[in-house]
Amino acid sequence: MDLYEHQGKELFARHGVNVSAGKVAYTPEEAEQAAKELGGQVVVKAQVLMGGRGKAGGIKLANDPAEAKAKAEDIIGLDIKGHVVRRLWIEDASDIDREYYFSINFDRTAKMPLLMLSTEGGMDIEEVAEKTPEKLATMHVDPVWGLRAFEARQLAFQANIDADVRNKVVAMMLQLYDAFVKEDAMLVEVNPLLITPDGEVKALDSKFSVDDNALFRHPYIAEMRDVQAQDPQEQMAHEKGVTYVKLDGEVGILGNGAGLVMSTLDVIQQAGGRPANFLDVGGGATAEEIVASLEIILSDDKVRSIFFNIFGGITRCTEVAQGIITALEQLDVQVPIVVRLDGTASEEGLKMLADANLSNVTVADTMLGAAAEAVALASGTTATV
Amino acid sequence: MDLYEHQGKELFARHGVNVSAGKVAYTPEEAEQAAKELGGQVVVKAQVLMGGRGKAGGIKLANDPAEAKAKAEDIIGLDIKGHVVRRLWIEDASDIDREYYFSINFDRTAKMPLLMLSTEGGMDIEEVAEKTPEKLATMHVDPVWGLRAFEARQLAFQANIDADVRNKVVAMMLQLYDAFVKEDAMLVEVNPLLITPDGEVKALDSKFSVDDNALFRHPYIAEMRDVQAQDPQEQMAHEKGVTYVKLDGEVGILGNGAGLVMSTLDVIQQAGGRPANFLDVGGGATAEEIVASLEIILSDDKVRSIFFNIFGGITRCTEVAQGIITALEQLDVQVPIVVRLDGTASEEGLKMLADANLSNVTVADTMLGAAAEAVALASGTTATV
Amino acid sequence: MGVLVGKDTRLVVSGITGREGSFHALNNRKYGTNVVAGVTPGKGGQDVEGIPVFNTIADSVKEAGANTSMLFVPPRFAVDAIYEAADSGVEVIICITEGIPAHDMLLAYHYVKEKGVRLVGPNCPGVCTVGEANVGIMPAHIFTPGSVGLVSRSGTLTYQLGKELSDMGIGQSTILGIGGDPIIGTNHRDALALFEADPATDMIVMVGEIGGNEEELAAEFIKDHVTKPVIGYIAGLTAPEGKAMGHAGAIISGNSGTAQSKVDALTEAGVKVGENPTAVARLVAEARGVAVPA
Amino acid sequence: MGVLVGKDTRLVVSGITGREGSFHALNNRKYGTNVVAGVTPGKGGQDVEGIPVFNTIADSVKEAGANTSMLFVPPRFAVDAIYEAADSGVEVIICITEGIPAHDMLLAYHYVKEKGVRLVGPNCPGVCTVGEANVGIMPAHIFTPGSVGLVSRSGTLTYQLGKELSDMGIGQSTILGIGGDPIIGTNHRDALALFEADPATDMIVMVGEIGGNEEELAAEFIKDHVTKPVIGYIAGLTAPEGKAMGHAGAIISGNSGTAQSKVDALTEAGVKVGENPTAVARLVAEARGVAVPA
Repeated sequence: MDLYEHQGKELFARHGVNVSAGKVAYTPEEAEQAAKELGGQVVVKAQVLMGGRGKAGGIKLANDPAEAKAKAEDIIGLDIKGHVVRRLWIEDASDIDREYYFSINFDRTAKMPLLMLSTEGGMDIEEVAEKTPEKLATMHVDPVWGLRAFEARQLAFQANIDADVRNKVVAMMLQLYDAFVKEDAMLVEVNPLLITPDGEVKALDSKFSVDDNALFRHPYIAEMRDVQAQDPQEQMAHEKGVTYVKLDGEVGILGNGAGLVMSTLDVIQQAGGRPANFLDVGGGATAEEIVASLEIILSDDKVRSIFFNIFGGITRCTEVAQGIITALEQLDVQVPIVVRLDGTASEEGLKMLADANLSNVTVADTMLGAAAEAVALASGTTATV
Repeated sequence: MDLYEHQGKELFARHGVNVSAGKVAYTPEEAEQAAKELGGQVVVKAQVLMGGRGKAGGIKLANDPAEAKAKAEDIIGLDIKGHVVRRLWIEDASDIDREYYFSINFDRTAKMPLLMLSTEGGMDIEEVAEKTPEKLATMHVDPVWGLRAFEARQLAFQANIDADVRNKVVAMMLQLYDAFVKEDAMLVEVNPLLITPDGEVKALDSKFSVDDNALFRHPYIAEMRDVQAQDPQEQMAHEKGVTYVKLDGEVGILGNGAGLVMSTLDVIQQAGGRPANFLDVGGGATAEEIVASLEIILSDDKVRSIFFNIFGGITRCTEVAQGIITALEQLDVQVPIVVRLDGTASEEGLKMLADANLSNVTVADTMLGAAAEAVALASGTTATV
Repeated sequence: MGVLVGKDTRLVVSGITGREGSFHALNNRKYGTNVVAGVTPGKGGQDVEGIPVFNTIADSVKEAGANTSMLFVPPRFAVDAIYEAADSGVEVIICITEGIPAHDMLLAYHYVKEKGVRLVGPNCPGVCTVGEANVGIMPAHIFTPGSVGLVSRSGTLTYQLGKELSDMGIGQSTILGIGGDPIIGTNHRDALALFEADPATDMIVMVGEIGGNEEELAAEFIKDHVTKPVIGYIAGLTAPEGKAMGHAGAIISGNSGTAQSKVDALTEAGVKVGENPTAVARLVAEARGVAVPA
Repeated sequence: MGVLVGKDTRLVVSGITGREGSFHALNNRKYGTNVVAGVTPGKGGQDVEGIPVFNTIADSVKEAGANTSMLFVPPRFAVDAIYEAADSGVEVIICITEGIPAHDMLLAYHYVKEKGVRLVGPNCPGVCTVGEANVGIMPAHIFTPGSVGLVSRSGTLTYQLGKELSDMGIGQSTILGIGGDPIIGTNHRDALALFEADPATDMIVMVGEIGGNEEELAAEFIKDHVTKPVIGYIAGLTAPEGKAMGHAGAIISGNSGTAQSKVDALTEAGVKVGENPTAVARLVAEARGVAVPA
């Protein structure tokens, strides 16, 4: 789960990291009021889960509340890489002397957190890594022992952090590591890590991503989820406990298991079609989940055919068949459905479907055959396989 | 630093351990008021840092506030193994079904925390260990990984903890381990660990000892120190940063380094004398600390002679000599002082003493010689060495 | 023979008195797996259709001689069960549980490694040495005994590949589902090393997917350490950038983790890569000189 | 020769720009110790009377070839310095700092052990191989070169013993102050093993004190592993029960940790135990056939 800048900063502050005071605003009036309460110059910042806000006009300086309101009017509703701005963060403006970069990644390959520190902050770090790799200091941390002060110090020396703020930067790295571990983060990034003219060290931005599997022990973070910003179908899927990703084709896809569903997308494309979505019902799906999943797919009116690709392991094909039968009873399904059932209880499941004699359901023997059929149905032709 | 039962329980509660509600009282009136506020039956418990309160009459049940007042009158002022009761803990009375035992020791030899669990609680655990060792389950914990639930569970099975409360006991062990680590404890003991008739699990007593070296990060615990209960001289020594233990002889002893001072006690005894105290000025003592230490020793009016045994390493003998000279100027010192200086700057130090020409200071060449002299002076004779 | 599980496996199932645990334990036993014990704290002394239940994994090792542990434990308790298994004396731990927090697994991974125990998973379908032992949730009846080793991150995709091979008349030695979580105990390289060393395996099918760089590292490993022929498959050739495809790891960000970079790395290492499961089975058949249906 | 420090020692001093650190670093150098570097973060590039200062211990290893680290660092930072030293590549760490929290040391102890580095201390006076190298705060001029190894928990008591031996005309190989804290890197048994293996040592004086059971374990160790003669001393024969005598460990509780139990254990192991430092020196002299003054 990715957090907005202001949410990440709230977590930062809990771990002692220095951030600017600020307030959330959803309307220009709230932005004005926030600026009034904060006093002085403020920065009006679009809250979106995408980088590149600045270039897109999502960050503006305002000298007084009236100006803050005006800037908020400009920013609310902006489309930043497909994300519409609904929420703002109004914070005290900071004087900028230097901009550093710091991040902690959950490095799956090394199986250790990876720290990156650079004096070249405020810009795209991948560019720094490519053009001036000597300016990006990196270090793996043994997770059993955690980040120790001497390591943070070594990293600071390696990155040539200026002597006047070295100890403060070291302290902030230790605080951020603490946040990374205690909040079950998969990524913590501060860019820029600001140095003010009078030597204050501050996290001026925040990128904070939390492990979904760990949200049960962070109810406070779980509640930060911005359901409004989600695609309504993705939101519905989330509620039903299935994984749904909207794509832009016309063949709706439902399968069990992420790998199999990805493979299904591939064969649809190889058969000349375009997948409308990725939908993984996961392991051990019940008939109810199948019904709900079908409903989600059908809510996308670009869908012209649906491909059910199920290989039963922990999932029983009889549950899937029952789900299809129930869905067709309950829902007004106009699009044709191609079903391919294999594995656990597949014979019984196929028999159930045959017995139900459903007019718009075609059963296929193989995954490739089913894909060809689904693509053909989506384009209004018949498969030639 | 050893904590009173109620202080230990306060720390327990911070880590989720179930304890009875209660209040501190210093007078019978406060005990009465506490009983009133708690309501129902209460237990009036002497707060001393010694075991065996129960047998000494330091724990009494009271059915109502008036009775609580009466019991408090009985208990306040009791002498429990040399400790006079000044403080009470009034707590809700508990129904007792079973009594278990649990402790965590900081095992220096194994360099691992040592857990001990037994169904034979409420009695002296050393007796259990001796007579029915099979009823005392023990387990070392790898401090790097901490106590994990499966280990606590294994210990509970090993100790034959009753099935009805096993999970609760396991949970409490994990909470107590958390307290042990987070509060820098050297010992945490719960005896009895109470099981009530309705299956509630509760720490009915607490023994909690915290590492003095770690108190800087637990200011809250540091403030729990009961300065009133300390020997006034030990208290003064604590304030001056030296280690002082009162003994009951007549030769005052001052040295640098615990081992050397212990050895000095031994040679005094071997010379036929009795040490009046243990006083270690530690490493790098200054003249001021020497003066303060001498003052502490002199405040014990049983002292008949004083033995300064200094082997300079990080401590400079010139500082010690200066301290002695200053002290004799500032204080009215009646008792004779035997000085033995060796090591760093000893020649200069000895010269300073000789130049000062102090009437009641004798300089000795060796530790044994000095001991004989000090013992002789204490008994009013002259050493024959 | 085969890898990790087989005739010598003496399985203990943690969570055996749960619905899932008992179902799969009995299923595994039906396949031929020697299920010697189950574990549920507090239920020691009971049995599940003749399988004795112990309070701790350590007890099952001591009293029933278990050497392999399968974990069917809810995610909040699964990491503790991994620690318990690692400490108990079993040699192989197969963790089926899905949804374990990544930071918990990170620590458990290092613990298991320190103890020198083999962990497969978590969030994996298990391991099946065909005809000998099935440990996990795989519908093993779709597999056929043979000499092709199969390793995959994904459960159902593994079955699909196994089925395609069987349909083509090609048998498998061991089917190894390594799981799709950020931190897994056994990765592609480990699996390749196991198959390389296994006399019962003469060819390897490696199934990967978008995200991370494990497949690229596996390609490097194949170049240096694998002499047996490897056929590859990468799922997610058509996945869009920036969208997590179910598995937490299955996300393409920037240029890293694309299917194409994985296919290229494998190809460069001499691995033939099929564009879908059927194509993979055909490549295997061709490499073995088995007649391929038109 | 001697143990732990000597002619091959290349010392780096952490905290060298502090008052104590610089005083003792220079003192050690004056004795003949090869002090190759100091460390103070942020002061890299400076020097202390010709001793180059580095930002990290690792830098001093890389650039000045340091192999032994002495730590003069305040207690709140000392554990971090132990971790740093253990990671830096030095072989021996001698930690002088007093007052380190026991739980911190507990973890650091296991870390250092895992890394295979030798730690002496904390809260110790250091190590002096007489005539070769002095690392720490001991007034080494009181020692005389020779072949008696001396190990002690306590600083000044160590000096006392060294002085008594020197006064008796008996020289020492290495004086090893192991420190009196609850958790120390090198204990009596470790020291005995070092002296047993050291060709320059032919006799060992072991100084213990009340509290704990290290001396009892050392007695067992002597029985099984030490062939060289050992003379013992235990301070605190007259200490009362239940009172901590300065060192956190120097406390008698119940029957455990009494001086008598230690003396008995040592005697039982064939160790002659003196009743005070002078008596110990006499026992050494007798054992070596050196004339003892009346």
